[in-house]
Amino acid sequence: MAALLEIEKLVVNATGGADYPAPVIQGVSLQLEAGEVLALIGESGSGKTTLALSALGYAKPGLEFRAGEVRLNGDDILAMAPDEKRSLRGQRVAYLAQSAAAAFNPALRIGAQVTEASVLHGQLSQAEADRRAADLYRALGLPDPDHLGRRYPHQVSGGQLQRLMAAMALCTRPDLLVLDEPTTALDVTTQIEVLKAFKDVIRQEGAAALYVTHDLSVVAQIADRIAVLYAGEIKEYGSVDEILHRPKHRYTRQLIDAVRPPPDTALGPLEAKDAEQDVPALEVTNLTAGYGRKQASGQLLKVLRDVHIRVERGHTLGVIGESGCGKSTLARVISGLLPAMQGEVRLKDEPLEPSLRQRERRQLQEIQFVFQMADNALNPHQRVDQLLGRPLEFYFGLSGDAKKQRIAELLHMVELPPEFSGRYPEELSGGQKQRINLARALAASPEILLCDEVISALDTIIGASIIRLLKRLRQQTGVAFVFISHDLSAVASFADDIAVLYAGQVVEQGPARRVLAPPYHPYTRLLIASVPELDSSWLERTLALRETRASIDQAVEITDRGCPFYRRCPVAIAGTCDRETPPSHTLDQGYTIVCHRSEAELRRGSFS
Amino acid sequence: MSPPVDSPSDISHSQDGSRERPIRRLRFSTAGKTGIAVILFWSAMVLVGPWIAPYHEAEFLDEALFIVPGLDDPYPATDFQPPGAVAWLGTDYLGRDTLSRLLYGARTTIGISLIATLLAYLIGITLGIAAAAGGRVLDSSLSRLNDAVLSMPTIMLGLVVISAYGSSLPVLIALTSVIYASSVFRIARAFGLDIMVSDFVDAARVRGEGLGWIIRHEVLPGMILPMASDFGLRFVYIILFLSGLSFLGLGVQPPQSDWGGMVRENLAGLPYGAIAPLVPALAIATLTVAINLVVDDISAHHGGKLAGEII
Amino acid sequence: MHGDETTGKDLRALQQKFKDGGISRRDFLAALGALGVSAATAQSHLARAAALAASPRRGGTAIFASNLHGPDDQLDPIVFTSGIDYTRGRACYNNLTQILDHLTLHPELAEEWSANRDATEFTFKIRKGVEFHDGAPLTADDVVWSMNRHLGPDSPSVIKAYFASVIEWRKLDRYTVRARLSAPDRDLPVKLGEKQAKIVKRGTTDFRKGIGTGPYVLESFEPGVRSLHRRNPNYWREGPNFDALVLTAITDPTARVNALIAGDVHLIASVNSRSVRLIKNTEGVHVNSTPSGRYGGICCLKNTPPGANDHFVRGMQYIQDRERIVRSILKGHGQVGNDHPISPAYGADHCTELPQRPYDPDQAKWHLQQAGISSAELFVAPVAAGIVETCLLMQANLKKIGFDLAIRQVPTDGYWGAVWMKEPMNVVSWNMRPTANAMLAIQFAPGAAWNDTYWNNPRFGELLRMQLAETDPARRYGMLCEMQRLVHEGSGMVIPYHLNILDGVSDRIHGIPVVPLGATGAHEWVEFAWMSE
Amino acid sequence: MLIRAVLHRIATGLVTLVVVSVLIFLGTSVLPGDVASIILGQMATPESLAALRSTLGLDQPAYLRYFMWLGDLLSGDLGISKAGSGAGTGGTPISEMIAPRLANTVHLAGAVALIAVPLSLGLGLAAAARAGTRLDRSITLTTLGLVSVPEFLVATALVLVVAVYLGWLPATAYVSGTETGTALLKALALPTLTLVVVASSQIIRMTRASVLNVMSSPYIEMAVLKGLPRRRIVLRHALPNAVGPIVNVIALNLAYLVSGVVIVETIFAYPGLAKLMVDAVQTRDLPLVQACAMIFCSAYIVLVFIADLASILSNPRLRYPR
Repeated sequence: MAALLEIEKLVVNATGGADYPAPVIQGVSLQLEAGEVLALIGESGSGKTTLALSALGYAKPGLEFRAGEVRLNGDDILAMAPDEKRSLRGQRVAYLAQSAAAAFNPALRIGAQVTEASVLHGQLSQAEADRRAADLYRALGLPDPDHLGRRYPHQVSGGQLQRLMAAMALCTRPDLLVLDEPTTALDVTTQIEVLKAFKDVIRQEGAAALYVTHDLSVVAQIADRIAVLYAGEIKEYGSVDEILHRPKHRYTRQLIDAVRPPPDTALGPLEAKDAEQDVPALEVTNLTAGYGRKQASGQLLKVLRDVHIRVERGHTLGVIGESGCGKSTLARVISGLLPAMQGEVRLKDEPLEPSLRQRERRQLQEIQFVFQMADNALNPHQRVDQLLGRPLEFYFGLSGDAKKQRIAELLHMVELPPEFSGRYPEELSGGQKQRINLARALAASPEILLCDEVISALDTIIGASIIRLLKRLRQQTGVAFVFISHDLSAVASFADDIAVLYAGQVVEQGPARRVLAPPYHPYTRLLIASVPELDSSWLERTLALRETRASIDQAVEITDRGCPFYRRCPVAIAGTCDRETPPSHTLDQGYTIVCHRSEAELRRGSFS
Repeated sequence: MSPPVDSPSDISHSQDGSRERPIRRLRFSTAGKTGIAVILFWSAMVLVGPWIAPYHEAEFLDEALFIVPGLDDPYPATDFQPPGAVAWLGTDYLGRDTLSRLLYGARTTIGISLIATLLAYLIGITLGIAAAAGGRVLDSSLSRLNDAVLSMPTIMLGLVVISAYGSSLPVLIALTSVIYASSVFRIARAFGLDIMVSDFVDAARVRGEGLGWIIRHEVLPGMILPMASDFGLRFVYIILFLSGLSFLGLGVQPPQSDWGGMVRENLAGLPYGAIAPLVPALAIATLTVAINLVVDDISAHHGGKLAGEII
Repeated sequence: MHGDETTGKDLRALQQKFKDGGISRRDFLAALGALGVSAATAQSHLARAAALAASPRRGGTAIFASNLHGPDDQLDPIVFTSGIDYTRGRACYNNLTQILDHLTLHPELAEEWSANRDATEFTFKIRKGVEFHDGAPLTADDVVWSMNRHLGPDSPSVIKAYFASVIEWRKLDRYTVRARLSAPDRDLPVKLGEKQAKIVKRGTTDFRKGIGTGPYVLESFEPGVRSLHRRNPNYWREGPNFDALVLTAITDPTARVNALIAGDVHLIASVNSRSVRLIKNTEGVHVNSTPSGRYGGICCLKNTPPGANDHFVRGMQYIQDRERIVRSILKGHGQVGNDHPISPAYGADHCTELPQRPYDPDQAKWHLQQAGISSAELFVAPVAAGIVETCLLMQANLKKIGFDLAIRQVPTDGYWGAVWMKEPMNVVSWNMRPTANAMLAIQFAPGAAWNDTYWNNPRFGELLRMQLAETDPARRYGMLCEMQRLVHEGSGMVIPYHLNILDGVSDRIHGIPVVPLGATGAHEWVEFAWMSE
Repeated sequence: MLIRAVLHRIATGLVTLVVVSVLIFLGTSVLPGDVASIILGQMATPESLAALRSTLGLDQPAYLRYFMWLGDLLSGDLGISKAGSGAGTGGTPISEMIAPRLANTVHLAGAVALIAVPLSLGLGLAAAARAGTRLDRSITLTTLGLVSVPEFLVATALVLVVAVYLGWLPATAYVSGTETGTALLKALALPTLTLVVVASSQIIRMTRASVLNVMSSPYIEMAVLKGLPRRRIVLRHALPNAVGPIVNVIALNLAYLVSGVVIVETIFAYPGLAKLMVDAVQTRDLPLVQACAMIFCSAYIVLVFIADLASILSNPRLRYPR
């Protein structure tokens, strides 16, 4: 039988021609059989989204189809009249956008948006469509399927929205699904369930799918075949197995190398130093911080509660936790952007004023903050040399050639050619921006770098290269890091010590190899279990684990009584965990777990 | 972009920015280009108008000029004459040369509006940023005061002020700039608040920069361009506001000519099909449309946000 | 307006005949119609002819649009200052005496009057059986109360200067009143015909009801919007002709004309001379252009430079291109002025011997050089038709002879308080007064409140007093003539032109008297005009 | 959350009103001359002025009069205008003077809004939906052109054609004040038409701009990829998210229709509130000026408040907090 989707010698150009050095898609051909899942993998800018969208006969504004054919069940989509295209879209081919939060219309009820297409294309009556939607909600494991539709997008969680979008796409029973990085924006723990849901639904609906992503380990779970896209061309094309285990093309190998091995007891941290016993570079003691006015205790929202952390000179403390656990707040408190309510921050044993206004310039210079989003952290109206030059003037009064030279050094440190000093941020790629962002912090030759999610916005390969860079910098400069991330494997591959943060509290803390080995705090275990592996069977395996099943997509809630993890904890002791604040077991020097369970119980490993 | 080859250097490079980012540079549509042409034309007139004008703006053309050889009328009418060899664009209600008044008027009209607009921006942006960066008390007090000014009908404000201080160029400029500063303020403040919470401002603050430096180097540069889209529209509103004042006899004072005033003073010619009132109206229209065509291009370049439309 | 030079003489002759009772009012009108005095245009000529042919028809609602109104619209006669006030006053009230066609004096509420020999005591017989709108009978008490409101230092009356010499008004009996004067004033009866000298009900405090003895009863009055008036059923004399009046104003000159043409209104005041052609060329409407004494002028204060310098004033007078002003600014609807206020419209009182001052740039240049002044500042407000344009022309012409005149235009509101009589050079407009003496006295009497050029000439003051006491017409005329010459040669006034009164009238309106004292027959149309089918 | 937002808006509105009243007081107190000098005008003499002033009670200090006025205002009394009373003791309650004018203004503004708002929304949406096409370009250019023509030119031209030459409609509105029914409609037609032209172009531009703004957001792309027809995308998906700025500009235009239409009222001799204020300023009838100004400012504040309310209500985040 003929393939469901055939793309032949497709060429896509930018309308503004001259702006782009090359076509976005240059003569790509591929085929997709009914019911199979094809993963398009590649870094940002590789044209994978553009290629996927061609299956809907759609080119983003600024792009246009130049040559080639896209056939769905034999009929050429690109040649279609507008009306034909319209009846094709949403009906025979459905699209799942990268960010459901953005793709759902904030002004309309969810149900209306999910059923809209099928009703408009005259497939179903509104009533039927609603029933179909409810079924899909159920299939996707969404709570309260019968009333979910009446809610507005902002009223459900990110993970749920992502699945709701799947429902929206599937409602019309399309032959082909186009999924554009549907899990990238999610926390690891959430990602599993969403992946699972997609996988199951795609199977039972028997739809074919184009799955666009940059994350091989995700692909491994869901795809039948993989097309590796680079610079608008397909570099390699084959079954998951071939690609993962017998990669031919260099770029594919790069991708595979970039996938950080899952942390487990086998792999300790890379350079584990023993904590020297002199004064730590940074110490935070029983810190409590939050937003809202202090006096009005009612409105007061505590984001961090009674946090102790310690960063040795030249060491790296990894702070890990899901979004909303307060890790960014921690960085802001340390930097002084957000004055703490209680507790103190000590820099090399000298107490710092809570607010940066009262801190001395020297203290400010020794703690540097590297912000999560380089795009927002770099003023688009300043050239690189201005961005890097300012701290040099500001802290060291450098100017003229001395400054130029130092800037050149800094660029070299972050592996960028000196001519970049003349560029504006918008002329740089994401990775390059992040490097400039780092270089600016380094310009202050600080004692401590606060890195807040510095790689989470980047593609795997680029992320990996940044990590490599950080490691090198740590050796060269002996600077200490507070490395904040939601990506356990990233932390594991870089940190000497790890603090696991949940709902504003440190639940486990200690040297990386101890934290990443039993005994685990139940939450740490959940995190570890959730990190996808380059193995197609991983998803099923990990979902079999009790703790992951137990804690399916529960919203993180901040409680004052008992253990914050209680509602998600598979080993929670009713009557205790929900009432009393859990004790902190100090297992040995600098290694603590905060849990009601005894060390022995915890050590007994997987509770399954 | 060449497909990657096996060389470590290429690897490290290909990792970031493997594809050159297109540099977004401001492009003008044909409409935009026409707009620019027209604007340039009028700016030229502002500079040289009075020198190339055939007569002085205040000069009453001599009746002798209009004597028709055939008829023996020693004193022919000079007002509302149709275009001809003597006056290319005809004459106005007092028998003055419309073309000359148009050329002189370009200077007055565009001059006042430009200065007033610039002032409005100076005031509006300064206060707007002060409100955005200066803390809750300053912000709310400035905002309330601004709302109060905004809530007053502009023409009435003009009426009162001019009745009090008379109508002179300085008064007109001060008046208009204050009135329009209030709407600039709103937008400036909004932009300011936006930028003040951005990461790069935080970055500057953790570095220990003072508020002044932050405003000068981090906040201002980000506001100027998007607010430029606004500029054109305000400029036009000011021209129209001035013409409205002239209608009430409060605008630019004779014999100086401003386009709005010219339309007004020659309205009586409309029934006689005189073009005297239409020529300046046309001039205003061309300028307005031109400016807005350019503005549309600029704001399209800035994600199509026409902040300026919110008056 | 060719032939206006003759008008003066003919007028005097006719007036004489009329006073002697030689001809009836109607014949008089007819004669005037023939003279074409008021008939500035063919239409109005025909209109008048028609008016005279047909006899007045009763009925219809006349809608009149004046040029100015506002919240300060008044129904208190002693502070009347605008055309709309005058018109309403004419509808609501009566005077003791009435000035009609070509400044002829007629009895109104006073049946007759007599003066003692030296004209220091006047006795008026009040008409009997006259009722106020509220039914109260008119008696001497009302007259005395009304007239006394003009007396005394704290009277806000705008014409109190007229009655400066009046010591008191006294009631002799129910229908007789007497005025005692401190100085002779033969013009007193004429002055009593002025728009502000209305007879109101004794003890009135709230004038907004407009209770008077007038031809129309006030029905509603919204200041700045309009007033409605119904015919007074028991008016004391025949007429009025309209069932009702709507009195309003349309401030925008163009809009006013459009309203007339579109038929929204039947009469409009102060037509812009530039719109006359339009009205002429339109069916069903016409313009009445009536020569008057109203003028716009430029005051050079004599008590301060530059006006203190006679050469300077003379220069300003010679630079006036009077012919052209009348031709192209007034479009012919005015007369050349001769730097004194007494225009030919004053008829017998206009001094015909005085040579006309020409437009002479060289003379002007010479005088200004003599004065040694090369620049000045002139404050201008649109207080009279054509005044701003005149100043602009003057400025342009001065520029040609190397004199730099700066023009500061200021709004009309507040002008009289802040600029007029204060700034060294400013513009002014004066309405026509019922007698030349009244006009000259009000503006030029030494130390007079409104001597707006601060010109002080003892001889002039002397003449004013003598002329009021003089009985012999020839000698009175001689004195008037000398006074006009003194102003023409000595004062700081530049009077380039006198305005015609320009009324826009629907062809359905007939019988508007010709009274140059104000718009639409000095508002006398209210009682005498009528509307055809 | 919703309630708090609304209450906050109301509070700021009230504060603004107070500021306004002070500004008005300061503004009016700088005006040279007073009602007496205006009444007597050229014929004023020091004595007569003094006399009239005392009868009009103008001889108290300004600030005293202001606080008296404010007091009255709070007790709902707009004060007395000396209109028409001359040297008499009477006066017109300002409320009486304003009531009919206000009614007229509201009629006119209402008529204009009734036509202009739907019209401009329609055209604006059409332009946005077909952005870049000939339709869009012609709409944009026309509105631009109209924006740039002085109001009084539009008005005069209309009068000349429709009233003077064609004689279809009266040139002035409301002269006799006795019009009713069709006559009334005819009288209102021209001023309404003029203002529709003036007001529409701005609303059209704003509608187009803000809808286009939304059109670039991901959920619109999503809607496109769901194969929805353009009409539905614009009306159902884009419009609800563009309500804010649109209602805002509508509110501003309505405010303008209430307070800014001096020129039109003058040209059509339409006895509206704006002209009343101009006259009041020119005759220094301060209580009247202040009353009008307060009405205008409150109108503006209320309208803007309503606009805010509308945009709050159009935003589910505020209507249904999580």
